[in-house]
Amino acid sequence: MGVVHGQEMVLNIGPQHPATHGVLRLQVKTDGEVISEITPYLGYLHRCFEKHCENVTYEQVIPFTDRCDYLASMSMNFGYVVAMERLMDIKVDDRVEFIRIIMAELQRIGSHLLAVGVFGLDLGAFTPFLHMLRDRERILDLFEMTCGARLLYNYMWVGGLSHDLPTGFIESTLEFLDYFEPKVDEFENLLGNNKIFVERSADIGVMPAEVAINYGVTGPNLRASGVNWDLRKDDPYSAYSRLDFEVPVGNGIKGTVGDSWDRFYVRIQEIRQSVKIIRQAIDLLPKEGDVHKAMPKKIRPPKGSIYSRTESPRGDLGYYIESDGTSIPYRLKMRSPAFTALGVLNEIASGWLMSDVLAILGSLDIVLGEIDR
Amino acid sequence: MSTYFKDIYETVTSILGGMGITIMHLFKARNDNVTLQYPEEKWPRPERNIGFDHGSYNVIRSRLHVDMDDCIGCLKCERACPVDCIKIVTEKSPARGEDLKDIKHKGITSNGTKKALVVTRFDIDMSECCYCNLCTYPCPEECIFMTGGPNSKKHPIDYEFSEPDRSDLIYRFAKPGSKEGLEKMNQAKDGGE
Amino acid sequence: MTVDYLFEILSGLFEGLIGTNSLLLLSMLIPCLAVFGFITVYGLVVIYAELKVSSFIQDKVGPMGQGPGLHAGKWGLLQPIADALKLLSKEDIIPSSADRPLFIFAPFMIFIGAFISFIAIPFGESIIIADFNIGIFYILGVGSIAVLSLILAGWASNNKWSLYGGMRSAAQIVSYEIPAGLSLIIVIMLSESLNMQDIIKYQSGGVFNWIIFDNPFVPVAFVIYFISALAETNRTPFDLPESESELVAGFATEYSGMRYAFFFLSEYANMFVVSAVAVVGFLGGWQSPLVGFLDSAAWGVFWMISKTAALIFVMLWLRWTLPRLRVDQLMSVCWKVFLPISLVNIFGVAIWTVIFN
Amino acid sequence: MSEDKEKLISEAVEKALKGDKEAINSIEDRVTRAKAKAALVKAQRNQTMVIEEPTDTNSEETPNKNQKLNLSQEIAQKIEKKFPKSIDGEQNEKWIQLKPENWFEIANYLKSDEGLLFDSLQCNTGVDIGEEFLESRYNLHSMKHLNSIEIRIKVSIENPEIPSVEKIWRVADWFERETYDMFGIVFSSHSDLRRILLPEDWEGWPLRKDYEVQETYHGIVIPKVKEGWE
Repeated sequence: MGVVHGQEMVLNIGPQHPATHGVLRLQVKTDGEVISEITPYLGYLHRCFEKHCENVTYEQVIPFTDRCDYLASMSMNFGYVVAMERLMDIKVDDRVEFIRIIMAELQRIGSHLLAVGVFGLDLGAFTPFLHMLRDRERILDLFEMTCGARLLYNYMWVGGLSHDLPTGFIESTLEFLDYFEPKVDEFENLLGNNKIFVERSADIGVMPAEVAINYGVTGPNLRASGVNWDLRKDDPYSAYSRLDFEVPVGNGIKGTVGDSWDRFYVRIQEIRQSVKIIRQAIDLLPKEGDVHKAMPKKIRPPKGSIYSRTESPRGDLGYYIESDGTSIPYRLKMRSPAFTALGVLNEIASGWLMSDVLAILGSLDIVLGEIDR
Repeated sequence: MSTYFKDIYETVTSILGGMGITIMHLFKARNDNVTLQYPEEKWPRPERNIGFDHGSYNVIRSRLHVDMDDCIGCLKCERACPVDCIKIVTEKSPARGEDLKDIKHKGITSNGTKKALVVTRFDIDMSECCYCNLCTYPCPEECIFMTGGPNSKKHPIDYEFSEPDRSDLIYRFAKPGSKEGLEKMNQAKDGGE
Repeated sequence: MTVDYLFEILSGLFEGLIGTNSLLLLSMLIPCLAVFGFITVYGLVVIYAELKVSSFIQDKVGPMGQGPGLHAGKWGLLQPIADALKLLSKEDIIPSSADRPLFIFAPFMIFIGAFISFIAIPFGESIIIADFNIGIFYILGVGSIAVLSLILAGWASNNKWSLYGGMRSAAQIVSYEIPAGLSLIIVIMLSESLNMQDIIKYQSGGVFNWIIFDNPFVPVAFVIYFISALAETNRTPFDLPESESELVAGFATEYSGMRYAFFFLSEYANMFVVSAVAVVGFLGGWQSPLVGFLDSAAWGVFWMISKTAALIFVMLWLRWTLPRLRVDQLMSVCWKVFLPISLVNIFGVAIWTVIFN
Repeated sequence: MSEDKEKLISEAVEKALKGDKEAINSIEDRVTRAKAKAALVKAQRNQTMVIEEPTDTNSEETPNKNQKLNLSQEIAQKIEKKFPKSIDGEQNEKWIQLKPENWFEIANYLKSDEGLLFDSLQCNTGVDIGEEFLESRYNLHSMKHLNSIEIRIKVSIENPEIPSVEKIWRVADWFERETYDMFGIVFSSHSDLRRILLPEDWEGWPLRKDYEVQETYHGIVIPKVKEGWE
């Protein structure tokens, strides 16, 4: 069959576009509806995170980490405090560890709900998105109850937490989990198994494992490509080594391994695993304990550097901290997972139709706040 | 050919399944709805049971408030602020630990600390505040706090604050006229000597 | 017919005062105004319905309030009026690089397409503005004006997104006219007429005489017609021309205020037209489902509108359930699924009629 | 402070550490008492740290770390063998310091050698280490062997040029662009070395320690002091 080639057109998707999840500009070359080349332009949300960090003390960095990935602020805090504790050799209580894990996993559920919902929204399904926001709202309620803030928490501090759990938190969390578990099945029936959704996402934007590793893609996107790689298992931090959970990987049920549907599916499965982790963490949570006990009076890490990775909902979140022995970081670099995930877009999405490119972009689950920092 | 009919079958069943779910939500709308009718209903929501005990729910981060009577001008909050939205200017008190009636200055805090300084300027730019709560922890007198925080009995939760002008969001907590008043007092003192 | 009827009344009233031509014009204008009023009121109602249906499906309450003013009235009943007022009072922006005359003309043209379809829709035995003998054919014909105006809007905006939207809608609407037409051919075959009233009269005698229950092939034809109608009116899952997450707003990207309102209104008006055709063709038109039950001229209007409303509700319901198809999938559904099934249907109905009648 | 007071404090602290808190509380002078309390806290912390240290080595992280330390030196030796004189300065336990000249070949070797297989570049960052030197640091990770190493390449601030490894790890494409953006380190033979986060016409390299913000940008004065504040 002959292919008709028209004139090439350059089209700017963004910076103001409903499907770019923030302020991202994709300059695409199109041939009709087929997109032949994608050049992302970043930086519209650049807020000089790293430069700021060189001017504030180590405690004051934490509110800034919140604002990088505003959909998973707890995980951002978590990564930073783990890095600082590794650098300063601080050992924190079990209670603190498990509270942190509960918070991080709740945040993972919240973040994945939004990721999956927005993916559906990019494909035109509005209702699942709002159902997922509804449940995410309850997670935010739990966070608000704990630390008073709904989105930007500044909750985890080096060596401890800003607040202990309030009374009734455990009951509320368990109540939420009981309510939430059947809802996951409903999401899967309403969105994931819908034939139109499957047609739109299966076999689209296939990312083979080698490509994913070469491009530094991590987290659910890498696992969807069939690579069993989860820092919670492979380089355990905090108390994750004491918890029992599985790492879901993409297996190409509806199409090829590593397609957009697998990326959706891995996230849904991870939500289920997170529920499991939270239940275990609640069981293991010591009843008593001072969450401020291990907090150093003044944070002055020894001279040296550390690269520490944690598993944020979007993948390997790395902090490179160079300390010169003062209370102000000499250099602090955040290796953001969404940054590398966006880098792979041209490789996996060029050659597809316009609708597919935006679907693939949605399935990668990028947050521009974290990419641009 | 069989995949052709299988596809059609799957499409029809999955669409009908999805429609079933949405129509169930439509019929259960009255019980399931999660909307907060904002101006009438406010957080904490009065009627619907959200599973929390509102009594223990007292850490909402709202706007910052300072009890000037307790402030000793130690500048710890100013140093803790990551975005530099607090600005404090202090001057030495003519009489340590004593009330200065002219400028409504209280000499002793509610914790019993004697104040050596008069705070002549205590500005917080709420339009820059990032609500990180870092300023409230170092305070030795617990006089700066988010409303709805630990002192929520004194100050109600208040998260709806808007101003027509941005400069109105700079809250000035220092007692008005305290700078001039202090100058006058010092002058009078100098003159007296 | 309504026009003749009105003409007789008017000539009785104003005989000798006004010329015959003017009277004829007047008697044509009155039904047009009535249709315009109907479309406007119906538009407000269906916008409200869409808001509420979507909200309930999404576990929200939708527009609510205590009274006029700051609130949108009791149960938010004033919301669509507020929307309409907002659209009317908005600044009318015409991009400087747009093709000005075409840009202005496009929204009116799409509205004309929806508007003139209404005159062939029967609301009762005698309540029809123009009882053509080719009623169904006429509606299918003027329905295609929408394509023209969408392309016009897409081209005249001088915007790449609008162009994409216009081109998509052209391909989509033209393709889906074919399965829709083929499904209606079954109706015409059975009723042996193109006249709307004749088709309805063929179905008289209760719910089991409706064409949809005529033989096992017709329900399939009805479903195909209904889905094609969704595509023709650019409703989800076929809202590609204006898919907001891909093409911003498609052909309507550059439109604002009143002009945008016209696109909006004609989409809903078209929904009514295609649903009304489905009701006439398959569900017995203005006839009561039971013989002798609420069976008068006034109740005819009720039955017609409520049947149409039910179909419109299904359209809303589908919109808030399904994701959107891709362009090539849209085409393959049309040409590879609907077209062969429609053809098989026609054969099936023909053979069935020959054997059983 | 007089000597007898110091003696008093140290005696009281010793007693308190053994469990006799009254020894401190019985000190008459307020200042001395406070100092004694502070000393006690300090001493207690030292004590707990002494206790905690052995538990640290028992936790699962430390053996890993030891292994990594050895690994770093081992790999440095391998590199030295294969590419003589490419190691810069002395060998270090935590990282490998390389000279920029052979970096592309070494990177290729690190990725493709069966025994190493560092197939994932985790992080690349620049650091202004002062004294007119910049450093580019690479954190490598092997998905197969689950090893991690850090490589540092030092260049002078006048001529900051490092071979690009974009062709070896594709992820380096954007990482190197970011490092270029922030530090002005030129990655030679990079296919598309533009600024990535900042606008293309921005002046200066923001994360260098001697950076000063430009006065105006496109005619807009860049505010450095908050308006209406002071």
